[in-house]
Amino acid sequence: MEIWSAFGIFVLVPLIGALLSYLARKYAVYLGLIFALVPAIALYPFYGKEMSTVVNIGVKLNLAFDVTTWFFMLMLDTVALASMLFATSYVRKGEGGFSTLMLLGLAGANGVLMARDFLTLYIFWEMMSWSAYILVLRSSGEYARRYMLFAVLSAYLLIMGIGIYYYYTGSFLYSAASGIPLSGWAWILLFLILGFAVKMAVFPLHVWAPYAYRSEQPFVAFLSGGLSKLGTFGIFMAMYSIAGVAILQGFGTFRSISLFGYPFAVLGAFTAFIGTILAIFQDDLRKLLAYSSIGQLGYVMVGLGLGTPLAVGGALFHAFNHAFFKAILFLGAGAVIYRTGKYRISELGGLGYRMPFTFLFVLFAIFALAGIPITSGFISKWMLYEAAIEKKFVLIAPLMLIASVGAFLYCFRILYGVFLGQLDKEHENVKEAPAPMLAAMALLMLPLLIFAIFPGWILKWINEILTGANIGTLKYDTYAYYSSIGGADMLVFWITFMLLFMISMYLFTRKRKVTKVVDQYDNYLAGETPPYVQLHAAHNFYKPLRDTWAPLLRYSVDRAYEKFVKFFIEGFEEIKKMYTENPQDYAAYLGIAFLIFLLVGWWLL
Amino acid sequence: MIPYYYIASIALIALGFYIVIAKKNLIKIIIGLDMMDTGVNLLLISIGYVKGGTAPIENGNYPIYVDPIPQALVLTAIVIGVSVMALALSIAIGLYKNTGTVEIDEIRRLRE
Amino acid sequence: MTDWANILINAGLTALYLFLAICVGLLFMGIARKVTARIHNRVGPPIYQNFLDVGKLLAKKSNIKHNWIFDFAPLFALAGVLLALAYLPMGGYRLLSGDGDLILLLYILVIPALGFALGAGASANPNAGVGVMRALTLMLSYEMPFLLVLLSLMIYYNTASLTTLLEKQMHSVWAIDVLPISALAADIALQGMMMEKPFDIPIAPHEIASGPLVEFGGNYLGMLMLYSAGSIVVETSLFVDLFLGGGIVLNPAVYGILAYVVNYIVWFALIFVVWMIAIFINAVFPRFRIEQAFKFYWKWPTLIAALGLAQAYIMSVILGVSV
Amino acid sequence: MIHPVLLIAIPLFFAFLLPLISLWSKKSLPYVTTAVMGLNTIIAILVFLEAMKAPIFDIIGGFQPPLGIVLMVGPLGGFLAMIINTAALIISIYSMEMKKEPLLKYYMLTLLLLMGTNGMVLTGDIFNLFVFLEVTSIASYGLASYNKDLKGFEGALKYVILGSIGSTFVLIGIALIYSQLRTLNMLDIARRLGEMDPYTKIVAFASLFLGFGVEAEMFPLNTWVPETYDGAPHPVTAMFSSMSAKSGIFALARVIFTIFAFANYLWFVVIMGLLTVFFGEIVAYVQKDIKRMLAYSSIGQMGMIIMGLGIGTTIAVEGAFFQMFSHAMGKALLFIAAGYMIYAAQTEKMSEMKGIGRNPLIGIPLLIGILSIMGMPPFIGFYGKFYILMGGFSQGYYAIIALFLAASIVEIAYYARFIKIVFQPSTKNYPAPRSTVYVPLILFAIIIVLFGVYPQPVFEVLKHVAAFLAGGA
Repeated sequence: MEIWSAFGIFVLVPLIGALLSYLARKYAVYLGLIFALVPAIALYPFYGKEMSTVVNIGVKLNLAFDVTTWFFMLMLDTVALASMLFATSYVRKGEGGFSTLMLLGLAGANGVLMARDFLTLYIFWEMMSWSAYILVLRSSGEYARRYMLFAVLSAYLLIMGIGIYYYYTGSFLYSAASGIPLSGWAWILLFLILGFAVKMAVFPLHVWAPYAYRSEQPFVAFLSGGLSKLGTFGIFMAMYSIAGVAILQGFGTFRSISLFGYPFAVLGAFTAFIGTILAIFQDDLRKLLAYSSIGQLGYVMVGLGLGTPLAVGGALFHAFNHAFFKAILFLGAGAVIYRTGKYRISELGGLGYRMPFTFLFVLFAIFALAGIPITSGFISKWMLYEAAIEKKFVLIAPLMLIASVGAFLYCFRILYGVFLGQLDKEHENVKEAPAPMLAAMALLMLPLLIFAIFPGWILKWINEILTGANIGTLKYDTYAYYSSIGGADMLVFWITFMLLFMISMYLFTRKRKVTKVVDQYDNYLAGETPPYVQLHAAHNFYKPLRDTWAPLLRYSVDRAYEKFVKFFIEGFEEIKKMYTENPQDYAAYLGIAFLIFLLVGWWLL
Repeated sequence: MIPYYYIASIALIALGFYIVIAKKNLIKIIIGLDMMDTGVNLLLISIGYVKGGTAPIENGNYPIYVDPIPQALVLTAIVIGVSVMALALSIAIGLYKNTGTVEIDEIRRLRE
Repeated sequence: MTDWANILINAGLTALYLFLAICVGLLFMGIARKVTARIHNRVGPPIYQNFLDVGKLLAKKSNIKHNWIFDFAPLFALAGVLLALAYLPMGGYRLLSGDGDLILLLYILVIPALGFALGAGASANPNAGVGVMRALTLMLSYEMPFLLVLLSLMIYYNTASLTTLLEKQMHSVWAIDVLPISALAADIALQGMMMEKPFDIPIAPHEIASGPLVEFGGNYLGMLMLYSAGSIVVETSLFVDLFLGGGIVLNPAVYGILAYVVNYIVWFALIFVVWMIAIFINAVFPRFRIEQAFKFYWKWPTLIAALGLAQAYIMSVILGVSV
Repeated sequence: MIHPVLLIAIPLFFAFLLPLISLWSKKSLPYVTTAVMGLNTIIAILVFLEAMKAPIFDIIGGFQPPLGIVLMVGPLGGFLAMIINTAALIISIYSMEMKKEPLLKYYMLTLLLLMGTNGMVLTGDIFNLFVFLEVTSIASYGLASYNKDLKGFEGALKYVILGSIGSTFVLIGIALIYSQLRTLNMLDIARRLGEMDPYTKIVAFASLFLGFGVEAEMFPLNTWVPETYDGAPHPVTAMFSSMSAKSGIFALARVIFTIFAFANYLWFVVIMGLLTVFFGEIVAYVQKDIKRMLAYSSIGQMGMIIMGLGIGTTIAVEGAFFQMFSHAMGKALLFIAAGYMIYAAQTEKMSEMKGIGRNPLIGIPLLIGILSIMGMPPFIGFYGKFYILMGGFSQGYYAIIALFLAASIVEIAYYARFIKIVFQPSTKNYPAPRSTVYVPLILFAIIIVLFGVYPQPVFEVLKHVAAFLAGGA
């Protein structure tokens, strides 16, 4: 009966909410908030519970709830809640579509997390996909189309994997996996992982993300922060729950890393690198964040591919962090867009003085993104690095490390271009974002801060997941975490940091008695005092770097896809000529078809 | 061994089919369709044929009679064929009214 | 009870070491000015000049203030660099480095830079923005070889902990003897890390008016001078710790307090040598442009570092050398 | 006991009663037709419920089978009859939009079309099947050219030529079977198929396969589809795709499974299905007119059903039948919506239809229909597709499924392009849809969502697929 309450709360409640918020359009955003709040809060009593059931709607939905489900729900539902909270001031009042589709997406996502057979997984997966599709459609049809094509590609890759699984087992149940030969497993896992990797926007399947992430920001926060984690979940389930470590190791090992996982780890590292480099050169705030998202999920892929306890733990932790900080960043971008209507970094600037709280939240998220140790973002990155280094992978580790340096570059581009630097005259009267938006961001900031001080808490959950999947255990205590080659203690770090910060503060404030706060235009400008000039140096910020990279940037996966599509469309035009619109030709086809039928029949006789 | 009466009907069908795909005149095409129909009817009627049989009227005098069912079938088929032809011709008339020609190629050219 | 005493003693020693480090840094800055001047055939200021400068600047009240974000710069910069120093063994004394490894240190190093960049950005001076852009690009440039170097060390010594690294070097030979190629790459990367010529692009005084520093004066500048003094010690000491055994010549376990004193002196000598190399290069080279710097770093030093990495990889993984 | 023959007799009777009614009141024609279809739907539901318990064999004219003509209604036949009648009922609401004279003939022909399709689904006699095929065809020829414009006539001409060649082949097949077995009853034929000369059997099978393939829109016999669909009046197009195509495919299924149980020929059916999907979807992609695009897409969907039949495992054929249901509902919805769009935008060009779906009365059913056709859960289009694919996998048709999925992506691409145009913001003002447009749309949408969320009843029916495959009714 308990599972029914879980199914009810996490799947049915959002579904009912979706219906209600469509019917009661006037209160849609608030209804959406309430119905997103229920699962997000109800989640806490469910910690550590394990249960399962079968729901029969004509097809049997096998559902279960365990700590993995719980862990992923924690990020998804919280991010969804924050997005809905943000949306209460972002979305136009009286518009039903947004809440309805968000809740549908949430229900789908929770369903994916609870599914324990492939049919259920696929049903909820697609439900989530198309509701996201329509949400993208609300802002742009073309972007939605790109999103949809890749969502469907992902679904069809999954179908291939599911189908081969079905061929061997005759069942859709995860638990029915036995007696599949290794070659079968290779295909199943390849298709499943690629299918899930599309959602995680792993190179070269990432090209949908920069487009889809340009739609409404609260939704994008959910898409990037929440829904992309379903890819992580899927890969984790496919590799470590359905197949299991033994089968992965059966493919042969390379320094005790499965040979099957290793290519994916390399792909992930490469994604991290590419995503970061491309993010550096973006001027569109949303696109920058999109590429950053691609890069960050590349790290997660590395961890999932490597498959040591430290790596998988790091991947899960990083996915968790990414859910929160990327949601804050997208929401922050949303707040800026909401207040100014602009999204080009070079057109903004100086908003930190007008929107200080937004700035602080975004700053904190950026600390997490860049992996500054005062947030939990560092710890997950640390785990991934150490996982690669302790196994001495000289290709993966440098790619990841240099990508994280690149992350500083685009982080600063956001900070400087949007929040610092010169405030445009036009934005003199910009107000701070409305309270619900700030509350949403503050809510998302909490876990990043808490788990930076007490990493042991979250590592305990992750450890439970890892033990459950027979991957191994992590070494950690409440404040510290260790790998085989190193470790760090956050308590010592925090105390020292606080003390030293206070010392600096003392040194700094000792003599500051009277200071005049000057206008930002009161600057050192080589003796000239122009009345007003646009001096925000954010346009084409990394131009020298861009010039250096230009020969390489010419190659774009995006364009490669476009060429590929164009090639096919030309082919389609040729095929279309078969339909000549002449009935006599058609009659002739009929005759030929008859002959072929006869010949085949004769041959088969 | 294919019975020889099959050959005649197959020839008729093939001829009709040839007309349908080769002739450009709409009326001729419809005639071709009709020929195919006739060929099939011939096939049907001939499979019911029994050597030396008479009309299937059961009064005990003639023990050998042809199979009555194909005849019934052919009657139906003829009726259907006629109505299809009528519709086809009316469509041809419609096309002629719209384009002023019954040549397939010209109809196509007019549309473009 | 002894726990608390231990912690207090450690804290006191740490504070002492940090204070000394800042002093060393200021001294080095003075020496650098003097040496550069001598190379340029000038007289130059006395070597204690920077102490006077800092004292004066910190005593000044700053007249203007931009906004609250502007204050981030000195606070984060100084706190961050002190934090980094605290995680770095100096002269064999491990401070806090047992509680965090190289990767943590690597990220702590970013804190002051980020704070500095934030403050610079908040000044709304375009020169500052350009300066930070250059600094970050330069960072991306030199990190490439430097990370490969770190990786080669971590792979060869099979540890990410600085303390372990020092111990292993103490018991065998210094890393520079085993991995000379990596050491070379690291030294080239160091030049960029310290933003000495030919890589002083971010602060190029003649082009962009000292770049990020342009709006800072008085109290602010004083804090930032302390920061740069600290960062000189961090950077040179990092090299010494990584490749020159941290200056440990006597095992503290055997020689006790004497070892600490001797080691500290050796460490001082070594970082002085590293600093002098940087200063000599600085004195004779013109300035690169930023894209040249990027291309340079991603070409030759990266290649050298990759060779070093290959050497470490072959030795550690294929030949199975374990230290 | 309700006689399935009523499903045929009632439309036939009313079709010829309509002229009399029109003498009395011309305005009442649409309502009478709708009422007849409603009556038929109720009867179809009753017949279906009856057939679920045990297959019904309704003997006509007093002769006992195998000699007499028999109606053979299994659960699947009843199910399909129910789908066809329901679709006809809902489409007949949309038919009230028709204003072009002669309306009397229009309604007569629709009733005849219903009668023909019902007959094709229900009959257990192979010659009877031919007769109903011809009734359907003749009604279709008339309806296709109903607009009396060049497009209509051209489409009808192609349909006539291909359709009559096809039915000629059906007749050849029947003749050949009869020549050897002297019986026309399907079950009887199936039982005694072993007595047939193998060469004759092949020729007969090929002929029947070809003949019904024309109606079932199988490649390369489907060339008439786009133009006929394009030229026909909008409600008629909806009827074609949801009624005649369904009866055609069911006849094909009867030929494949009930009459000839050729296990070794099935892979060829799969390939034909795949080719149908491929060409349908690819050519649909390059279409610029909405109805043509939908017509080609319809070909693609039918190809999927043919594939499902060809795969031939229980699960795949279940999928195929589910897909017949979902295609009948989804495509009818889309064609009705397309009809409204053409009317509102006054052009068939999709590029001129910007923002037309922003009216929720059109947009939401349209979206539901398209998502269902794309195969997204929880709409009915999903189960059919998924089951067909899984059936294919269980037989090891990996490469074929992969190609099929590639073609499906093309389908998604053009539907997404269509959605993009239809929902993009635009300043154009379109006339609001009348209730005769949105009521059928919403009814179809409700069916699509309802059975998508709770497909249990459909799966209950599809349990009988195994018996059907074994050669039952």
